[in-house]
Amino acid sequence: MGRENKGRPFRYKGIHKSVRWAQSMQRVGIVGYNQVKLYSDADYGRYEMIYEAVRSALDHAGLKKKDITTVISATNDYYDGRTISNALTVEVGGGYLADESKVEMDGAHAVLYGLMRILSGNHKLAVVWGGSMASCFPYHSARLYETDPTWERPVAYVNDVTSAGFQMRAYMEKFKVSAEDIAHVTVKNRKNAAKNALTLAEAQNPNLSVQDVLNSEIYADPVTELMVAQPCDGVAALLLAPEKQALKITDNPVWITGVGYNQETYYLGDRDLSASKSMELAGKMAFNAAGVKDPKHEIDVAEIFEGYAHEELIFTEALGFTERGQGASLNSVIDGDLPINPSGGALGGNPPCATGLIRIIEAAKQIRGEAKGHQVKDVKKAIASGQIGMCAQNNILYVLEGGN
Amino acid sequence: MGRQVCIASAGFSEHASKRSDVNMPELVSEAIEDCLKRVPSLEIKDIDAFVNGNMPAFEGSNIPELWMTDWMGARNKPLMRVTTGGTTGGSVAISGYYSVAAGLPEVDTVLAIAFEQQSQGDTSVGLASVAYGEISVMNSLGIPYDQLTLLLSGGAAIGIASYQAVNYMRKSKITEEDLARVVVQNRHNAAKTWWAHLKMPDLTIEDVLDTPYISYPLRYGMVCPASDGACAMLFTTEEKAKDICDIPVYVNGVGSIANETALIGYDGSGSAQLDLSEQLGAQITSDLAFKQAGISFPRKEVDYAEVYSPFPNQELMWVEKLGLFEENTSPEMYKTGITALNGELPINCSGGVNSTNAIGASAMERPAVAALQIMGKASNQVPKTVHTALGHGWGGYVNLITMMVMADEPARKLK
Amino acid sequence: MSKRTLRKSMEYIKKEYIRTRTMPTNWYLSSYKFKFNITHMKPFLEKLKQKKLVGLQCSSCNRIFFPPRLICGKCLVKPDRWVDLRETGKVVSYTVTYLKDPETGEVLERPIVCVQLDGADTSYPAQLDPDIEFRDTYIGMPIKVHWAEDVQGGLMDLEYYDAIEDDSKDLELRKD
Amino acid sequence: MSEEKIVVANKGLVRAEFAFWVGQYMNKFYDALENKKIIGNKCPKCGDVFVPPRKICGKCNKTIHLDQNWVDLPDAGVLKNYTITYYKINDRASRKVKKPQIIGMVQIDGSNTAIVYRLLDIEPEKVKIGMKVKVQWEEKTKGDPSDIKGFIRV
Repeated sequence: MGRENKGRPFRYKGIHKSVRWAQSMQRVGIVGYNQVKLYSDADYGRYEMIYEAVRSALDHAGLKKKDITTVISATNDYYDGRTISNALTVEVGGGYLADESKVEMDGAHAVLYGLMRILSGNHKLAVVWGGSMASCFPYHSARLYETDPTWERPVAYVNDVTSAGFQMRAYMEKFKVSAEDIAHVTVKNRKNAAKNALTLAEAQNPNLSVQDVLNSEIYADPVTELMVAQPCDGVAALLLAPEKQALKITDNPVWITGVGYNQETYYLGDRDLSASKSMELAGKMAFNAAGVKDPKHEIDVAEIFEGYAHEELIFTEALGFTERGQGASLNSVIDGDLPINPSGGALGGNPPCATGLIRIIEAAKQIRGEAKGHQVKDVKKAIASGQIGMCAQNNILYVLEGGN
Repeated sequence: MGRQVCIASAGFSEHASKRSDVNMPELVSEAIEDCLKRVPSLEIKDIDAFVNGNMPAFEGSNIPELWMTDWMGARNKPLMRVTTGGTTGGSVAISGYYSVAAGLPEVDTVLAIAFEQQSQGDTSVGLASVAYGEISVMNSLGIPYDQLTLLLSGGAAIGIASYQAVNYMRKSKITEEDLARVVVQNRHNAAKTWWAHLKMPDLTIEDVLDTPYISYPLRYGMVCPASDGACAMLFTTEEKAKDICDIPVYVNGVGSIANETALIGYDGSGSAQLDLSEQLGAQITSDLAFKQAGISFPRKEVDYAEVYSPFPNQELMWVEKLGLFEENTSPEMYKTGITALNGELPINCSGGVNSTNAIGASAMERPAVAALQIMGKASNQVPKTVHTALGHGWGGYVNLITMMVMADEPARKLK
Repeated sequence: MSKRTLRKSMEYIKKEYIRTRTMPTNWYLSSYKFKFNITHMKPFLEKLKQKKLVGLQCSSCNRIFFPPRLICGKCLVKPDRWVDLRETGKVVSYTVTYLKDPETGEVLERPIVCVQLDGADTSYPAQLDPDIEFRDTYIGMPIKVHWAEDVQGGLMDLEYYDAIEDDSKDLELRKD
Repeated sequence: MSEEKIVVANKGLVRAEFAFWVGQYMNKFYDALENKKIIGNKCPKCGDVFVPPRKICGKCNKTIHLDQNWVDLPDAGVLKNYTITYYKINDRASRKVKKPQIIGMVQIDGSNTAIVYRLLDIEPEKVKIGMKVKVQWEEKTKGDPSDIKGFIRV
């Protein structure tokens, strides 16, 4: 054997205790973004929609195709009905002769990979795009493919609908939260959505009442139709650049200063559904990276991917904004103590694979003051989250900051 | 910016056409076990983050990582999923590299896992659905479905390979015997690799040429099998790698340049890749990766190569396109035997994709084997000392490439 | 594949694994839709009705796409200039399909070619004259459009491609 | 190009079939189900009992060997959580149903996890978290998850 000839002694020492984890991360700039307006059945081709998102993001930053060094997409084979869903989007997504890859999770996870590529120093401009067309696939059936095929899938009792029902009931039972409290989240988010032109028209409703929400069709008791983020068509794109380049490209960059991501266990029976362990750990990681010591006072706005109304409360608690079970007591309207989802959140339209990315874009808009109708005053630090899995099994959280 | 990344270990599960004794998570746990066996001081709880990938549509499970969490030891750990079709394994390995290189707080040791249990799925429908949308739009533009199936019988991977073979044969004037020679070398190597699938120690060139055509000029005996298997790689920082393993393998260059789609192209709009054996994407990728690794003469400096070649013509083509041989000389090189186990530049000593193809895992097995060859721990270890090696993958619609260049020392800076 | 594939010489060292139960699942692509914007194809299809060929040119990189495409990946812009193309072209690549004749059961070897029209920068898969044997197909083979008898403004109007006389040097290559 | 936009939406035609190997742990479990018995396995470190059995305990990252630590369990348990759904979701598509199903998460006595099944023969108003339930077996068992028809109140 070649190696033994070299006569190096074989030794094991154990983990080097002196080498600690890096304590903070370098900041990465968001230099441009674009989101296509959400439609429940868009009059768009898939390629056309992707092109529009990426092209407009480049235009937004004033850049050209040749500036792109890497492209990360977020699509899903089961959402697109295609094997290798990124193979044929190379041209339209700006990936021609660029370093291309795909993250098959939420768009927010794709931003993570783009961020890693920028932080590694190998790349100067990363395009991250994600999205799908929910009008083209059976959303709930496609979600069913996430379940354990050797045990749960043949009988299909565990699916995205029932698991949401379990999650909401577990939360309500544990903390004696009423359905009205949860319906309030829907009312707030759909009212916010009405101020944001890019959200789904069906989701916008400035006159919604709590009773309307509770009286809407039962989905999986206690979850009703209006508490569900409706899957729709949409693509979003985001441009990332290292600090030095970002300052050259724009006078007004938004910095990603922290990121945390985490996955909890799969089986619903193993989990405490009334809380989100993965969001809690992701939050710790992100706040630690960004040096946020007191999220309650430091964060000015939160854009949270809530697949269902109750998830917003669970996440708010997991991130330490309120005590466990007290999520509903937080004043989270646009001019409240901590505005959550001023853009309308996922309840304002949930294009699978783009929703988390749109949360980041909306948070960046708030910091840049480009949010128009739903602008929150004086935003310096914002958070944005993304999720995948049954009952948000995997969560990712970003801390965004403004200023040069 | 960026940190030096090292590979501390790699591991495999046994590969076979039907791993009917395990389910997907159990298959993956076998590879993880084998990977961690080589780094006894590290336990699964010391892993900071995970990167995963497979080819979901071949297997009928969407984001199977969710389900597999506990089997991988990923409970309450960061996890990211990367898939890019045939290059999935390579993309996962590259994202393992980036996860460490980025220097994110709390992420130092990353386990990258790629897997496939193809016997569960429907590979033919899986392949057809790569361009299924395109087929349907061409139908709306006036081509009946029966005509389309005829036209696009070249839509599956084998068809693409035969287009490539035809183009390559014309340029380099190779014969079918040259193709068979590559196959024989691979299958003999596979026989000495414990985890390989098609172990054929006694295969001869005549045997291969005696099998019927699948698609001209490729014969049944020349093409890859469909396997079940998993592969895991451990990426970590230089400091930690020095602690936990004997010979850390430095990842010095990575690349995955995408080219335009081939053949029918997106929207059925054809392709600007006129010569499928030209592979501009691969050429740029290898230029970039070698430059990053401080290698200016790959022909001389690379000691070992693992290329992704389900079909023998591709192996001949890739070694040229990646800069290991002069254009159109590789058939001659294979004849002289320098690519054999004890040759000057051994290629695919694991038997390559030609002998073992668990699609999602295949492109990761290439850098994994290359890293183990540098460490001196590979199953079919080359007798000479390997200092620099490369692992390569291709996939998508003949347009995605991954490549990883590694060595036993950090990269030199090129002027 | 053929029955000959079960030859002894292609056997390999096999390990038997315990067979466990299987749980079935189906993936119904019939419940999926695929949306495409084909607005850019309309002028092209209209011209086909007049037995005329046009390609779409990217005004940024000047590449001509035949068939027309939505976006030029190189420049990330929509190509917007129409150019006339001739009916002649060449084979840039080919493969052979093996189809069973449904009546006789005989295996037919049919060449499928990638065609690049003269003047265009892209190729697309098409069929040759059914009388041409796959052994007579080669890269660089000059060809000409064979129009369908009644043109309807669909891609099938370009029924197949006829071989035309080859006066290029490629003829020499064909011999070896 | 200012003319009207033409967008086509084509349906897919094919169907892919998958058959998942259940592995030896689950195979043993399904053998038991076929005999109308429920078994689990136990983590040698933390002592948690899993139904269905698993190779690895996610909490301790400990491998549970195939030939050890099997536990026979009763076919009764406690209702931990439930939902009432008007959706029927299967592989083909999701559709709304008139008669709702009550889906419950049941912790089998002696186990540390829960399994998800239908609750049978009970009015939605009478379902209480914490109530005792027991398995209603399918008359003809096949050795797959559908052998458990559902749970009924004791």
